[in-house]
Amino acid sequence: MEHIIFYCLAAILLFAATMVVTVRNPVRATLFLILAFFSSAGVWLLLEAEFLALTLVLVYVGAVMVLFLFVVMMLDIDLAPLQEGFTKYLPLGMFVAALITIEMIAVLGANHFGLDVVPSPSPHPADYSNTREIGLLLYTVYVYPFEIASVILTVAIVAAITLTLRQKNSKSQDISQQVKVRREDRVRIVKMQSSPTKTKEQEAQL
Amino acid sequence: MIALSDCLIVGALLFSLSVVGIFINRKNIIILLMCIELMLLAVNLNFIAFSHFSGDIAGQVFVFFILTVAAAEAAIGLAILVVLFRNLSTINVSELDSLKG
Amino acid sequence: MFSDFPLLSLIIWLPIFGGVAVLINGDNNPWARPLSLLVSAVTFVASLGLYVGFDNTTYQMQFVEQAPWIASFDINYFLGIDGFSMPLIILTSFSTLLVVVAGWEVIKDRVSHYMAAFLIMEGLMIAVFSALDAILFYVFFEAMLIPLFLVIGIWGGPNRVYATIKFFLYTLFGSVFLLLALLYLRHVSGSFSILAFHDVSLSMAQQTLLFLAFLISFAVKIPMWPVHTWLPDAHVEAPTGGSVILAAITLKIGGYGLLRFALPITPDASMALDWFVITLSLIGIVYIGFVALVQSDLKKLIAYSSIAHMGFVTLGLFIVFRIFANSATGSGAELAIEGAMVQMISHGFIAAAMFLSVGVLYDRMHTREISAYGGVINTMPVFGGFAVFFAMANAGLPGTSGFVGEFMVILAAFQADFWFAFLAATTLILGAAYTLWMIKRVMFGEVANDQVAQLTDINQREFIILASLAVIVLAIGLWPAPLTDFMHSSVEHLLTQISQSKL
Amino acid sequence: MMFEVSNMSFALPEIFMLVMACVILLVLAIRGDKGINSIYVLSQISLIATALIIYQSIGSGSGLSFDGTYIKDTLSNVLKLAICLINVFVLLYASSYLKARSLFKGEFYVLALFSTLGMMIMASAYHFLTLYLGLELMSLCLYAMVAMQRDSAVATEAAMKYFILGALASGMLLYGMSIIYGVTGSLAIADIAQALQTQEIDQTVLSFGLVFLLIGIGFKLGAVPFHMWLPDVYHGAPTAMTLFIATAPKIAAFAMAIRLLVDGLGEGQAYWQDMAIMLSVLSMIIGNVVAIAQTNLKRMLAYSTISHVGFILLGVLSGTAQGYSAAMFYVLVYSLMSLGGFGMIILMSRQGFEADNIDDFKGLSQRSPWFALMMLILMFSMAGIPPLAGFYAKFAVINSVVEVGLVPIAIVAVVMSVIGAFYYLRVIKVMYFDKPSDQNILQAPKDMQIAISVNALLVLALGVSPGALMAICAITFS
Amino acid sequence: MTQTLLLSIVLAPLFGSIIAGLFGKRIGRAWSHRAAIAGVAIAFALSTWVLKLVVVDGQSYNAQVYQWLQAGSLSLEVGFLIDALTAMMMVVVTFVSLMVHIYTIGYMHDDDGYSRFFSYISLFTFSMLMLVMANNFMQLFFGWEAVGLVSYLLIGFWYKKPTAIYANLKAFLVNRVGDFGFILGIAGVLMYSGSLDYQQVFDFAPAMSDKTMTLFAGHDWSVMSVICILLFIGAMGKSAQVPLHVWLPDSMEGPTPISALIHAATMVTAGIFMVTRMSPLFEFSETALSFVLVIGAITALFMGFLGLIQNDIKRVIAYSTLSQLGYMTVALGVSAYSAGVFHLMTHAFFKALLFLGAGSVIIAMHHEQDIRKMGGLKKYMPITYWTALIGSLALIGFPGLSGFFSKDSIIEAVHASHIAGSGFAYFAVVTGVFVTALYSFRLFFLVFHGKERFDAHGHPPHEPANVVTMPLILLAIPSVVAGYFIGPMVFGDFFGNSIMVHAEHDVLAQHAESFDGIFSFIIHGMMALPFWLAMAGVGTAYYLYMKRPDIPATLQLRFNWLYRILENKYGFDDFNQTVFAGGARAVGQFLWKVGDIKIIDGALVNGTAKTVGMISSLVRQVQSGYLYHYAFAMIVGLWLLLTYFVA
Repeated sequence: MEHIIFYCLAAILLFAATMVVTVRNPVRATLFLILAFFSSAGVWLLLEAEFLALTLVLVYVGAVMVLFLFVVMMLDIDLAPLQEGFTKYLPLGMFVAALITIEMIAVLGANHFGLDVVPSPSPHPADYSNTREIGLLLYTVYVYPFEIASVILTVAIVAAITLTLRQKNSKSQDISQQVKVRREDRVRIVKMQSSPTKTKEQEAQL
Repeated sequence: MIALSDCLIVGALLFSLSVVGIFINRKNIIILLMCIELMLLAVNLNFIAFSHFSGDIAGQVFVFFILTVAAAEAAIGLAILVVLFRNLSTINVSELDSLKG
Repeated sequence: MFSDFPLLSLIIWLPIFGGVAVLINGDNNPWARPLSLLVSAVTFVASLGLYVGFDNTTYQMQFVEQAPWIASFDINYFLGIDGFSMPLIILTSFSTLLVVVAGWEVIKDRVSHYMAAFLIMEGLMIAVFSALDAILFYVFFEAMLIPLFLVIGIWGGPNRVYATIKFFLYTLFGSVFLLLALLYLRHVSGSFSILAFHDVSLSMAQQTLLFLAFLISFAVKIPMWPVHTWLPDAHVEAPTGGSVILAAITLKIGGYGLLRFALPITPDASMALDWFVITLSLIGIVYIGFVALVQSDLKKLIAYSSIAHMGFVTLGLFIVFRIFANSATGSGAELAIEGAMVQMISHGFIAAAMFLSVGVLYDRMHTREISAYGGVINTMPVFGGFAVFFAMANAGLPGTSGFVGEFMVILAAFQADFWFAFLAATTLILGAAYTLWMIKRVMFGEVANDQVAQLTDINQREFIILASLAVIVLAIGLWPAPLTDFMHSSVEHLLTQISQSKL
Repeated sequence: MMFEVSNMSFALPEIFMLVMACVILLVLAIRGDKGINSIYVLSQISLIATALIIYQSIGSGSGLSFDGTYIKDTLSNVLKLAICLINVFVLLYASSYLKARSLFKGEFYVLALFSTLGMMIMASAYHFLTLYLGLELMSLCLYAMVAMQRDSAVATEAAMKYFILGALASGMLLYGMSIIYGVTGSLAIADIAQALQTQEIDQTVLSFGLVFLLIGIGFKLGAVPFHMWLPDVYHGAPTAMTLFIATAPKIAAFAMAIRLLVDGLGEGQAYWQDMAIMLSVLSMIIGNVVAIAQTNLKRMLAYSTISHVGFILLGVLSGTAQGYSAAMFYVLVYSLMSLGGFGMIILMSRQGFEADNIDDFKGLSQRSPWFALMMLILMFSMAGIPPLAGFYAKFAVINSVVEVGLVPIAIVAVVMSVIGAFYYLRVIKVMYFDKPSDQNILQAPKDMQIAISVNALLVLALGVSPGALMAICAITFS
Repeated sequence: MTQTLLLSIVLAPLFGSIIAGLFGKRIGRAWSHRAAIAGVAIAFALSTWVLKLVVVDGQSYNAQVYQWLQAGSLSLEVGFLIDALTAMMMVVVTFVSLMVHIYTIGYMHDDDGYSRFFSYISLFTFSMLMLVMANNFMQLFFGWEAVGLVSYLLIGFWYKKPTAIYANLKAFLVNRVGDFGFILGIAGVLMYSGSLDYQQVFDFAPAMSDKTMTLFAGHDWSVMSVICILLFIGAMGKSAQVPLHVWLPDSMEGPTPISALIHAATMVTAGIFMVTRMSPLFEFSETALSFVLVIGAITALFMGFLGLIQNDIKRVIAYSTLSQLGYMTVALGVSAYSAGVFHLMTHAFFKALLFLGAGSVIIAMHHEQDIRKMGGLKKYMPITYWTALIGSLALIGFPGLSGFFSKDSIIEAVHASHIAGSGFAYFAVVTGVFVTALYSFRLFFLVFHGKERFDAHGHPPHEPANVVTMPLILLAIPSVVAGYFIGPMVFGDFFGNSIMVHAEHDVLAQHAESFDGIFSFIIHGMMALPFWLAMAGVGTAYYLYMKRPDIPATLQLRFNWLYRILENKYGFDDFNQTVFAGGARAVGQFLWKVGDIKIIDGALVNGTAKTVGMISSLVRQVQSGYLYHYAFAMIVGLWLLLTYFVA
């Protein structure tokens, strides 16, 4: 039973991932990515990583993916057809990728990590709390990394602001400026001849 | 029962897919960012699988941090993307070739 | 008398710091020239102390100084000289003195840099000859390239960039293999002391590879055919001083390296591959002789003649094995090694003199094309006398130092194989042909053109330079014994080393 | 699993740096660009103070802390000290460049300090997690710094490439970590080392994991074929940022290599040695060969960096204490030379003029003989000509491979160093043998001029007397 | 005999040379020649004293002056070996030199290079003395080359003349070809005897005689033959034997005094001297002796022919010198060393005389050297005329004059010899007598008799100054009387130990038995074929050039091909010019342009650089700028690592 669910979820996960990679529309790609996250959250649940599964959904799907969508929407990108380069290099690329995959599977397959090599762990007792265990570790052994992680987040904020914040182009109104405006700033009176004579250049342009 | 190898193979496939995604995509940098997310997902899957089968919670803690970092990374990546778009008015990977040789 | 005084360090560091002082003083300082002269003169005089205090009854290193330098690699500041290095050191200090004097009026652009480069180079070269630590040797060996590179590149002729880069890369290419060999030897012997290298026992395969490494690096420096093509270019483009140092000293480092490294460290490989070196040397002597014949550029001609002359050095060093095989009792081996040494020293003086002579002409006419000259002796009789004399020395006339080395090597070569001597002796004809033909075209005949007609004879400064060289060339030619007496113990020792198999 | 306060003092430098970075961030938030000068001064003070803290803590014990996630040993001390000191110079050089390009902003210093913090964390990391986090902290700052010149298309392009490839590489690194975690069941480097010694480890899987780890390391160092980002980023980034990327992060990457490969997987040396040989040889070849064709000095130095990385790897792959110390010496010397090299570009450039083409150095010896001499020292040092520091670096690493019998590799190395000498010579040629094409005098401020002179003379001094630094490197791995 | 005495002999001319050369400008002409002449005069006087010590008192000397060099057990020294041979040579050299010095005062009177010239000839005297007094091969070689150097300097004395500087280069190079063999011979001597000291080598010679060496695989050569032939090649260069004779006629470009001194009397005979000195070696190799004999015979005959058609007064004498050197060489070849040396001595006197006489004529003719533009000078220049007659008669071997004795003894020795080639040699030397007489008196008649064909330049030619004529007279005396020493020198044991002849080669011994006094020798000579041939030659010359001058012209037309061969000197010069000079330049060009520039520099050095550059710009393309290529590179790297190290 368990592994049927696993296979299903894995299949969805891989399908979603394939779609992310191949679809042209970034919005759809994002949506497939979300699907991938969801299905892998499921897998994680099967592997008794409940806290992380939830975090994944909450943090990723809830925040990061939204950010992605936001950017995708914000950047006005034309959906031009795939370029010829795609198909030209695809066979070679796929070939190499396939080789790598085969090698990875060969190493990670049942020979080394099958059930007979790595037996399934005994199920946890009922009062086992995944969250508690993580928490215990997080604030004792991993307090140092935890602090670093916080610094990283700070940096991310600083960096993102540094890169994207454009004070000069802000479109907010400045009332005092508006009030101080004078006629010369807005209107310019241009004297023109009543019967315009065209210069040669102008004729040429015409 | 789910075997460790099953999880790892799924992880490997996911990893390969994300890798493939990075180099077959010539169109949209955002997809590249997504591929990276996928790659991290594969890594996370590995960690969780190992953690599960060895009964060691440390792997899960690692995943927790990876998620954190990935979020920060995504933020910076998207920020760079925005800046890039402002400069080039495109996020086409194929047009990112003024530096070469 | 000098046993405790660090004389070697003095003559190494005095010119280096002197050079730095000149450099810092700058171009606008009128003291650049006198200061350089002072430094080089003091160094020369100090280097004579080596001669005075030298004990020629022992092959042991003398004037030894030792201090730790890079402790973690057991690299030491380890200096000392024997009969091979002592004359070369004095040659170096003397040549530098000449170069400083020779550049006195000629160099107008960036004088302090010029002088400093030569002074620093002097220190480095003396250090090369006195280093007994392999890495110390290598450091100075390579460091020397920098000033020479700049000298050719800055004060050189129109094609100087090509020449100097070629020179640098060529020699660097050679020397990196030396570094590998030294590292490997340290791996085997556990020390960087050259003396320890001499005692380490090596298999044939090891020796062969080491020998090839030594050969590549020193063959480029010497230079041997076919890795010689940097030399004509470098010489042609170099300013006179650069040519002098290049010919007089740096080429010698190659020969010295073979003596100090290849022969004693890898005697069996040297023996097994002696045919190779001998072949190259003989090709060098004959082939280069022909090439020199057709040169139309004075400096190129002399450069090629240098290569041919250095062929005698390598020939002399490597025929000893055949001599051992042919005549167990004779003194041919000593003759060969000492001949090679004498040839190096003599070539140092003669080539310096030849290049200085060309410099004298170049300073006046600003061309090195033989065809631009003719009948120079009409307007420069004193100079013409010197030129003919040095040409004769270059052609190996007995009574000049040029004869001694060639004579010794040919005599020894006969004991190795008749045909070695036969081919080597062709230099009698070829050497005379290219040198005297050049003299004929440049010096003799009617005054060729107006420029030649307006030449003025050498001034006092030039006279002193050429005369001092002439005296030395003549002195060595008439009585080489004082020179070779210093080598006997070292030569004997070297021969014992190379006659003992390391296998 | 108790929180141990006792040896938190080990992490004092990091803590201090973090505090200072936050203070500066606050100054920035409060005073904005008006406080830029004080931010600059504060940054320098914090770097120097951190260096002092590290220096005075050298004697006071060493060992693990934070439950084995942090280590204080000679390696970490020396590397952190070097990182801080080098960054002092980097910030000094950078400031004049930034001022001339309206990039002289507080964010740069905040990011620089955070990045420095990341490097220090890496140097002290003794756990996959800290290592990873330190790496990311450093890298994220670097990505952002490259993109900081927001109106520059090339800079942002460089940043984007750097980011994507960097993320790809850290993904691979993580994948490798996960595999190692899988086979050893541990994330702490000490435990992994122990596991490798005591447990039966599946060798195939171990080397499988190693491949991925090595890619991560190779990427950060810039080893071929994971080097492709390096020329583009060095070239595209504003020179001040290039300067920053090209110096201290290499030390941190070296620390990462040592922690992972030596401290953690030293038992698997037989496996990673061959891989490292491949990377090293390729790096030396590609780096040196491609550098020849470059006309842009930054790009040339980038390729030269790649070749230097090949040499650094030589020391690492030899797998002996001597090799590690040689690599360490090399990386320190490299940073110093690279600092000087990019520093010279900054020195030469001025408002509206990037002196990043080799031809911009034409006739420098006539315009400014002193700095031409300094550049000459740097170039010859990079080319590995004695008596300059670069020679001993090459000497030491080649010695270490010869000692373990890898003579063919050594031959490749020396041949490549000859090829490499060519393009360094070209710079010298341009400076000394060509006529100057513009007569502008240097506009760089005095402090920068002095600093760069000190920088180059240090390279010379290390060449004349490399013993002390070599001894330190030797002690580190004894 | 003391070292001081011998050193004084050697160094006196050297000092003279140094004073005249280095300080000539400062001390003036007169003091220059005084210094030089004083040096040579001292040397002559002391040489005579030495000769007396050797001959009368029976002393000899062999000791080192200083050690030149030591290498291992080998010690090379500078020292003197004085025996009869040496002493005789010293006297001849210093005497002729002294004469030439004196003569030069007049001959070079108007030349700018006056003191330089004195310096050179004094230096030559020094070098020649070093050569003959050497007691070892090294010093011999030193003197050998030093005389070559001075010869070079003197041939090119008028360095503005293109022909002169061509000739001196040629002379030096051709001599170098000889030296090439010589030095190899010396090296061979050292290898097989372990020494370069004459005495030690000669003592060792018997032990060397049966050794063989392999020059070409599978073919053993007698060491002695190889060494002797090599040494003789040196002699061929210096003594101008075919085919290394080509330099000598050209050397006439030098001032006449040196033609007399160097290129007739002394230097060119150094080869003869050397072979004689080496007789203990040559005696062990019949092969070498045959070689010497044949070369000498060819030279004697064929160079004589060339004298027939020359019109330059000095060149005629030069070819005669070549021919006479051939005679001497022939003597050596048949082991008649003493006869060879005896001829060397007599030849030195009469040939110097002839040259100086020619110089006298040249002065009178205002440096016109073409004998067709002379004639009838007898009445204007009586002293020159008579001395020249003496010289010519001595040269053709007129009985009673010195040349007669020496030449006749050579011819007789060849006749008696049985070594290979002696038949041909006999034919050559006998025919040569006729030829010698023919060209000598052709010259003589054309210059001194017949119509006056010269351009008198407004005043009739006259006898030059005393300094010119006095040497002529002084040289005429030994030209006449030197022959009377034939008894002790050729047939007696004047030379004692200095010449060694193996009994089976000792052709002179047979003569010595039949020799009973000078006059019977003269009588005997007048009966023999050579005398009549010589007379026939004189008669022919008189008939052809005095009576019927049209015949030579007709003959020239009729036998134009032969004339051309002779005019082209058998094509040696052209051959050398094309094959050796041209060939060497062609080879040089080829090696330089193709070997150095194209292959080594072009293909290897710059080719490598270019290849690297090309690879560089190719590999550079990989850095395409595209992210996906970069990523792909990483993937390929991953794949490589995985495949290689995992799978």
